[in-house]
Parts: sequence; structure tokens; C-alpha cells
Amino acid sequence: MRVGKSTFLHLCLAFSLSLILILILLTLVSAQEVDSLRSSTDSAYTIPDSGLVLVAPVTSLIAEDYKYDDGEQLKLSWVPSIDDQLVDSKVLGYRLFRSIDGGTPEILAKLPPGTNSFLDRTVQRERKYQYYLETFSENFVVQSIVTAAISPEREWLNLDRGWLFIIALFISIAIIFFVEKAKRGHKLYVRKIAGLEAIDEAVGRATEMGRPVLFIPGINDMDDVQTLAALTILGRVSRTIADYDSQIFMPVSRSLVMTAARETIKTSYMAAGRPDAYSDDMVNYVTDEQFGYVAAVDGLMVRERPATVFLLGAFFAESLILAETGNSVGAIQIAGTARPAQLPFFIAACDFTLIGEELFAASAYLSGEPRQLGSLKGQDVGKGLAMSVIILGVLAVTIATAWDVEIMHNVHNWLLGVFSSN
Amino acid sequence: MEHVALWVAAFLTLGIISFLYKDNPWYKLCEAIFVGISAGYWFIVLFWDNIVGKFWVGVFPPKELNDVGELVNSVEPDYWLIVGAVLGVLMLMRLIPNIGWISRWPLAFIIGCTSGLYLINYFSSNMMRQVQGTIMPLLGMNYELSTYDIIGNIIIVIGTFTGLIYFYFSKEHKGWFGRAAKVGIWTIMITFGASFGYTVMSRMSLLIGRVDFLFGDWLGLIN
Amino acid sequence: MKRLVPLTITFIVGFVLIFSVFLPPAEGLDQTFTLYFDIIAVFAFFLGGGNLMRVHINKLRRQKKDWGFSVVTIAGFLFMLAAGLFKIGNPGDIATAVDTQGSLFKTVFDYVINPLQSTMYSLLAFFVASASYRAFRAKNREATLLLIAAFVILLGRTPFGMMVTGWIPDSFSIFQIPNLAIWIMNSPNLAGQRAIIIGIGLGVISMSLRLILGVERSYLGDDNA
Amino acid sequence: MSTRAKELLVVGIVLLFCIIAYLGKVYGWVDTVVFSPMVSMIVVGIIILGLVFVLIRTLQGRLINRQVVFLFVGIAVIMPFFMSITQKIRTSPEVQQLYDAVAELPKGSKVLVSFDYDPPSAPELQPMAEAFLYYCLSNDLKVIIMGLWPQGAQQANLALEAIMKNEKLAAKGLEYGKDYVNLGYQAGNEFVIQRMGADFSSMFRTDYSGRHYEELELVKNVKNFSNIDYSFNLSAGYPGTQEWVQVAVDRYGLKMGCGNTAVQAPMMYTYLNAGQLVGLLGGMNGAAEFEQLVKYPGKGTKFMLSQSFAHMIVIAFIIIGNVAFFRSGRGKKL
Repeated sequence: MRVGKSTFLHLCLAFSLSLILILILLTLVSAQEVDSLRSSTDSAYTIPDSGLVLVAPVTSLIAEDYKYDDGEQLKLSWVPSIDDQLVDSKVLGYRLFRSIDGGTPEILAKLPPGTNSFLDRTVQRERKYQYYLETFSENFVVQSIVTAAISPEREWLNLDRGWLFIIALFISIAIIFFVEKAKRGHKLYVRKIAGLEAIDEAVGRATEMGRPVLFIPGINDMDDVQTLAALTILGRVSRTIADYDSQIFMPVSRSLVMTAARETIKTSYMAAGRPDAYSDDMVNYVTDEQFGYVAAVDGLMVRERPATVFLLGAFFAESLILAETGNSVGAIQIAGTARPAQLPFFIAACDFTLIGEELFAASAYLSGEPRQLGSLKGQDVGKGLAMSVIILGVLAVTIATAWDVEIMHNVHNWLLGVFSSN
Repeated sequence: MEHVALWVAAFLTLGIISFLYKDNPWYKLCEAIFVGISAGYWFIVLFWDNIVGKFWVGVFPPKELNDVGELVNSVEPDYWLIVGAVLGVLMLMRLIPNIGWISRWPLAFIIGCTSGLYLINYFSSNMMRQVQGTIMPLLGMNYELSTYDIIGNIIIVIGTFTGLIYFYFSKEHKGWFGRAAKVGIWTIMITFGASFGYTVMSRMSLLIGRVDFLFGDWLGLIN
Repeated sequence: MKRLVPLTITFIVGFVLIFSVFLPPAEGLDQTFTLYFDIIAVFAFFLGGGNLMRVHINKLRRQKKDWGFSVVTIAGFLFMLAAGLFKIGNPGDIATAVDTQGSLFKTVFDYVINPLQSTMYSLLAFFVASASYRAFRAKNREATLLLIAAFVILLGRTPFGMMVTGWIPDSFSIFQIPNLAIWIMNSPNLAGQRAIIIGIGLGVISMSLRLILGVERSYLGDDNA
Repeated sequence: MSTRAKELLVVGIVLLFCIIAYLGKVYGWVDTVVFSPMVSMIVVGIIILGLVFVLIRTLQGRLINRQVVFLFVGIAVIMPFFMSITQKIRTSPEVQQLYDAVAELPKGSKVLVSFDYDPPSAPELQPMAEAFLYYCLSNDLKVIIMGLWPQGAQQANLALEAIMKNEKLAAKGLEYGKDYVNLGYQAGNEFVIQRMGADFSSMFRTDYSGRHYEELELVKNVKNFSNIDYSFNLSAGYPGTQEWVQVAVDRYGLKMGCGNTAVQAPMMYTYLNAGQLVGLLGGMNGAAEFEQLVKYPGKGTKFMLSQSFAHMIVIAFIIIGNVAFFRSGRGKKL
């Protein structure tokens, strides 16, 4: 079955829109009720007795539903005993008791002095729970009041992450919007990225010299987006290699990456109409060990003397070892990573370096397809948003601190709140 | 035994260092040992951790005696893990030529997983939190900051802002926009210089550690 | 069909995971999926390990150049597999962890892998020097800035920095190189880091969306394959 | 003689040298080698002459081989190990602060030392550990050792073993359990610190060798952080100084200093400025400075010399590269 690309995109859009609708509905349904049950009175101080180290009980013990979970946690908070002090504390600690569905209370946890909250993760939605705390000293124990019975509740939506959702949604929509717009034939300008312009030339050079192209997709597995980015670029690069009839070899340090890379290169060779030229031997697994892999790749570089080396993906300390060895055999090197700590080494030892975001944009840029380029424009909307928020926020907080303007304080706090989503 | 261990370690250490001069049989031997042994090492570690530790124990939890003396599962078995194993087996379908394409399913699953997981993760930690961190006062009367800090803050805000301009793809870097992008790339270059200078320090200590091993532990020429 | 199924799988898995962040009942999903990933990765190793064996056995069979080293690699690989699977020399029984102190597996790690690892790592010291010599030239304004920043930080982290600029009075202490180094780390360095990191966040969103929506599908192979 | 023969000859000589040196070590013929100050100065002179030669060659437009650069780095790192010259080390304020804090402690005070690192970070942190333990034990402070990293306790034992060779310390006849204890490793990261805030013995039922907490004279009366007078944390990452500050310092008011790897140290200045940390040793510099303050010239000072040499080589090569660049106009590939 062949599915038109646009039909598929439309299906995706419909699906996502319906998901969003469901989300909005759910928000309305789960109107929030706060289930905090406050203890009415706190128990009285016990009569003093000689020889005992008397301590006061904790006060304001509250048990409430933990917000935004699947109904699996209850949050307890209290004001510690007044005898619980940093230095020479009389309180040695607290014991937390819990009774389930009105049963006998059992000890749940022993807590050090200074604690004022506890998250009970061993609760179930169908049960009711009551809690109390014992404060103990060397030879004296005092109980707090017992909280009212409470059950944890399931929330369908995490409202703490509301802003995160809205902003991510905004940028996603911007990206999808420009993808669609580009598809309809709108011309989009994309600036030149030097490292990517050089790819054709670099591969051509390898053909001329009759030497192979070496592609290193970083040392992380497929669970790192940088590896995915490297593979999408591999798709374009191997297409060029197939067209130019160059050689590629690709040692990898993860088995999954090996499988995915073979699939990718095979596709490119098919698309170039040269399936016969493809062989599984282009991609080989070496070892998962970071420096074992580096040792093998270094050896390979000096023995095979590739004309062109691609170092794209997640790199750690090995970045410079690889780049310097590649440089020593006179290869043209195109590198890129999203790990800021390794970028300077690439800048120093490689001919072209894709910095952070450019790595992720590369495959879209190389494809030259309008739809893919559209996504780059969408990204820029995100940058625009970030820049305006920075300007607005900095202005607000500067005015607020300099002249103590109330409204600017509010703007500042609001922005901090919006962008503090975790 | 200790003599053997020392000599083996020294032999391997020198073999790797010899690569600096040029590729040679000694290095090749060390490389071959390294690759073979470490590939086996990681497979074993992954096997015991993931297949046995996570999958097998998850699906068939160890039994224990309960109060009444019956043998029961210590934890509830998690049969969903079988989905993972099935996907893993599908991966192996590559080995059978005719249905090799089935192995794309687990691959597609993994790509979906990675993109889905990181989309929000990266977004909240890389974009949201960093933007929030950049919102800070530049100057102010009721604000205790030294001149250097104020200059520092101004540089952080301008640097971040222009750095973002540098990454703009859809606008030509011309006119004021181009000049701002230029400032952006300068900031980024200073960043790279700083992290380079900063890491040189710790790189040296690794080599010093090796030299200490060779001349101290092994040859005993230094104490 | 061969293409639609994988595209749909990527799409559904991706979307479900994105939304699981916002839906508390689905929040554990990421952990479950990560577990699946770990399990798949081990299965994939059968392909990777098999490939390693095949490459070296081929070299051996065809008596290619340096085939002797292939024998070493194969022997090392099989040796480690045997040592780990059968837990050879493990003190205690089969139930103890594979890397218990005293086992053959752990011993080989300590005396073979460890020195190899740290030596390979230490080669960096040499490469840092050669890269500095060759690449750190004040070719243009960008390179000059990079050079100056690197130089100041380097000096600032050695006793040298204080020696050179220790005479500067305390009221201008910022110009003493160690202080200047700290200031560079905390201000311009931070700015550049931020711009890069924010950019990466956006780049990841855009690329993930392209993958999830099937706009980018180069990894998926062809219909006719 | 062909290149190959020369190479084999060099390998042979090196091997012979190594075998003789090793046998010398085993049978005690050869003692450690130390250059006299005169020889040291000559070695330094030769290195400088070599650099000048490289500079001249580069100015003539002939870039040197990378192997030559490697050779310089190698020599610069190795030679200082044999040198007897001492580097003038300026004490930075944060190191002085640490020293003062420990020096102020009355005899018999209890010091908690947490070893939160593993062998890869040992070149930087082990010298600090040795110098710190040496100072404490030689000044009659009682040392309680623990580790939040699995290999930390082992590193502590290595450090103890090394300092016990010191004559001054050996003469004191220090007793395990009375003057110092090693409580071993405990899993649980910052939760361990938190639980220690209530009760040490709940986290450490036995010490490293399996003796019960209550049987150890030094700690049997140590309930929690309030019985500790000062604490020192050697950290190479997570869990480490940051967690100690957040839990033990902020919540239990522990007085603490730390020793960090060079990579991690700059992040600790915030805590230092806020007074949450009393003293900081950063990287090999810190180790060397502290060794000098406590008069225990150990590996830190030695390593530091190597490190300074290596840094100077890097700096020298950057300068040479740029001088050549400005002289010749355009750079050429190495």
C-alpha cells in the first residue's frame, strides 16, 4: 500500500488535534477540589515530670492529596516541634503512624529532627488513610492529633505543567504551520551553513583521491537525539556518496546504531538507483567501550587514510583524540555535536563544525525539501519567542528593582512562573 | 601474581602510548585485546543487568515464603516487559532475509521513543529554564551588585540575545541583524576558548596519573 | 505496508510519550519504554557481537593482512563471554553479582581494561598540546577571541597567572588573571552556553517533530526493499 | 641503519632499562632517583633550548612534526617527577581558610572525612586526602572516614597506608578504632547524609572491616553531626560536596570544607562566598598548596610541578604557533 505523504500528515494532524481536544475536555472535568483536611485542634502539652526531657508535639499536621499524580501519593506537612532546634535539639526525631481504613495504626517511617513534610508513596486510591506523628526525646514521647481520613486522588492533567504545554504547543504549531506553508509552494529563505555546503565537495574529494569516507555517529546509543540527528544526516551524505560512487565505512559503538545505519545507507543507495553497490560491510560494530572504540577508530584512520571524516553526534572526551588523528592523516573533517564542552575541540581540529542547533537542522537543510526547510522557519519562531521574553523580562525586572514599580514586579514574577515549569 | 598484573598493565599502557609515534604492531595488539575483551565485557554487563536483572526478574520474580508457609511471588510479575522482549526478537528478524523488514518495527519504536521523550525534556530544561535564568536585573539602586557583576549581567543578556540571532536560519545575516549575529558568534567563540582552557587542566592530570603508575608503581624509580 | 507500519509506530509512540508528561496516570510510561529500550538493546547486541565475530573470522579465513590480531580479538571476546556467563572464579555461588571482587571477570577488568582505558584517555594530554600549536592562531577576529579566552583561563588556573599580574592593586583585582578567569567563566562563557543550549532545545523539538510526523523518514528504508 | 632497525633498537633499550629498573626495585638495588638541583636546572634549560629551537624552525617557515610536540609534552610531564626543585607556591585564600579551620581545632576534636571519588580522579584527590589525614592525625585530631562512592573507602585505606609510612606519624603509634576509623561505603547518596543527621549508627552498623559501631571507641559516642567538629569532603561529582552542603551544612549546621577536582571546583565558589563552605582545595593546585601548609610534601607538590610544566608547554606552543603565524602571514597545515 502506498500512502500519499500529505494524507499521512493530515491523519497525524487530525489525531493530534483530537488529543488536544480530549485534553481540554479533561481539564474542565477535573475541576480542582482541594482535599486538604486540617486538624482542628492540636493536643495539649503534657504535664512536666522530673527527669524527663519534655518535648512539644508537632502542630498543624495536614494530610492532603499530592497534586498531579495518578492517585498514588499523599502529602503530609506539619510545623516541627518547638523543641526541635538546630543546635542542642531535645527532639531526637519523629515517628509517623498510619492507619488504613480505620484499622490499627502502624509505624510508617522514622524521621530525623528538622523534618516538616513527608510523601507517602505507598497508598492506594480505594483506601482511606489517617496519620499522626510522635515526637520523641531521650525518654519522652508525645503524640500529635490524628488527621481526618483521606484517600489519594487521581488527576488527569498535570496543571503544574500547563505553561510548558502551551509554549511547547505554540512552537510545535509554528513548526507544523511553516511545514504546511512550504508544502503549498511558499518560498522560504534559509541562510547558508558553511559546514553543510562543504559536504558535496568533501565527498567529491574522496572520490577523486580514491580514498574512503569515514562516518562516526558519536558514541551514544539510539536513545540520544544526537545519534538520531547523525543518522538523518547520514541519509543525505550516503546519497551523495552513492551518486559519486565513493566508498563509505562506518565503525559504530552500539549494535542498535549499526542496525539503523545499515537501514539508512541501504535506503540511500536504493534511492540513488545503485542497490547493487550497497553492502552490509559498510557498517561494523566495534565495541560498546568508549575508549576501546576510540582505539579501534584511531587505528582504522591511520591504516585506511580516509579523505573525508564526519564526526557527528554525541561525543565526550574522545572528541579531540578522534579529530586530531583525523587531522594527522590529512582528512577534511566535518564535525558537529550538541555537547558544548566538546565543541571547542572540534573547532580547533576540524575544518567545519556544526554548532548545537545546526546539527539538528542539518538534515532538513541538506534535503532541500521545502517541507523540511519549513520546520527550520518554525524553529526561528521559537527563538523569536525566547528573545522577546528575555528582553521583556530583563526590562521588567530592571525597572522593578531600579524604581520599585509594582506592576513590573508582577510582570517579572509572572514570567518567572511561566518559565519555571518542570 | 602481582608481578604479572603490573607487567600486563605496563605492557598495555606503553603499547597505547606507542601509537603517538606511529601505528605499529604493539599498538595493534593492544587494540585487538581492548576491542575483544571490552566488547565481551559490555555484553556480559548488559546481559546480567537488563535481560536477567530487569526482564527475567521482572516477569518471574523470585519466590518467597509467606506467613502461611506458601511459596508466593515476592513482587507482582510485570508481564508488560514481554512486549520489550517481543520487540527485541523482532529485531533479530533481520537475520532472515525474506522478513528482514520486520526489524524496522522495533527501530521505529525506538525512534518514536527517543523523539517523544526528548522533545519535552530538552524543551523544558534547555529552553524554558535557560530563558528563565537569563531574566535578571541589569542595574538598580536597591540592588547590591558590584560594577563587575553589573557588567557581567549585561554581557550575559546581550551575549545570549545575539547568540540566538546567530542561530537564526530564516533571515539573512545582513545590516544590523548581521552585526548582531557577529557579536553573537564572538560570544560563542569566547565560550569555546574558555571551555578549552578550562579542560586542559584536567586532561593533564590523567597523563600524570599514568606516568606515576609507570615510574612509581611499576619501576619504582620515584616514590 | 512495509513503510506505513513503522511510520505509524513512530507516530503513536512519540505522541503518547509527549502527552504522558502532562497526564499523571501515564507518567510511568517513559520508564516502561526505557526498559523496553534496554531489553531491545541487548537483543541487538546479538547482531553487533555476531557482526564483530563475522568480520574477524572473515579476516582470518581469507588470511588478510594482520589476521593474527583478529585471532586475539576473537579469543578475547569469547574469553570474556565465558568468564562472565559462567561467572568463573566468583567467590560464592552463581547468585553473586558478576563483577564481585575476586572473580575472573572483575580481575580482567581491573588489570586489562582499566589501564587500557585510562591510557587511551590520557593521550588527550598530547593531543591538546598539538591542537593548541596548530589550530590556535589569531587568524581572524573570532579565532583571536577564542585564543585570548583560552589563554586567560589557562594562565588563571596555574600559579603563573598570579605571578604575572599579582602587582595589580586590589581595587582593580578583576584584572588579576585568576579573577579575570573566573569572571570570564561566569559571564561571557555563560552567555554563549545559554545561546547554544536554547538553540539545541529548539533544534531537538523541530527534529523530533519531523521524525514523529514522518516528514523525515530517511531511516526507514524503501518500500521495495 | 634502516628506520626499522633504529626503532627496534630503541624499543630494545627501553625494555632493557625497564627490566633492570624493575629487578632493581624487586631486589632493592636501585633506590628512587632524584636529580640534584643542578641537574634539574640543566634539564629545564634543555627543555627551554628545545623550545627556542622549535621557535626558530617555525620562524623559518618549517612547521615541526606533531611527534615533536608529543615528545615535549612527555618530557615536560615525566621530568618533574625526578626533580628536586620546589615550585614557589602561593597559598590561595580558600586553602588558607581550610588550613586555619583545621588548625584552630583543639586536640581530640572529631573530624569527619568523606571519600566521594573513585580511582580515575585519584591523581587530583588522593594527594589532598593524604595531606589532610596526615595533618589531622599528626595534630591529635580524631578522624572518622566514610564514603558515598563504592570505591571511596578503598581510596581512604590507600591514603592511610601511604601516610603511615611517615616516620613522625609512625612514631605516634596510632591505634585503629581509637584515633581513626573507616566506616566504609554506604549506598544511598544524599539520603545517607540525611539519615546521618539523625543517627550515624543507623547508616553504619559496622565499620569497613565488620566491627560493630558500638565497639569502636572513637565513634560509640558519636550520635550525629552535632558531635562532629569539622568535616572534610573529597568529591569528584555526584554525590559530593553539593549534596553535603545542601543537607549536612544547611540543615544540620555542620562546619565543612572540601577538596574537589579542577573541573568541579569553580562551581563551589558560590558556597564558599556564602560561608556554607569553610575552605576549598581545587585540583592539583589546591592539593599542592595544602601540602605545603601542612608540611607534608607529597604527590600533590610533585604532580603540580608536572602539571605546571605541561601547562607551560601548551602555552609555549600556542605562543610559538602565533609568532610563526604573524611572521609568515598565512598558516600552513602541520
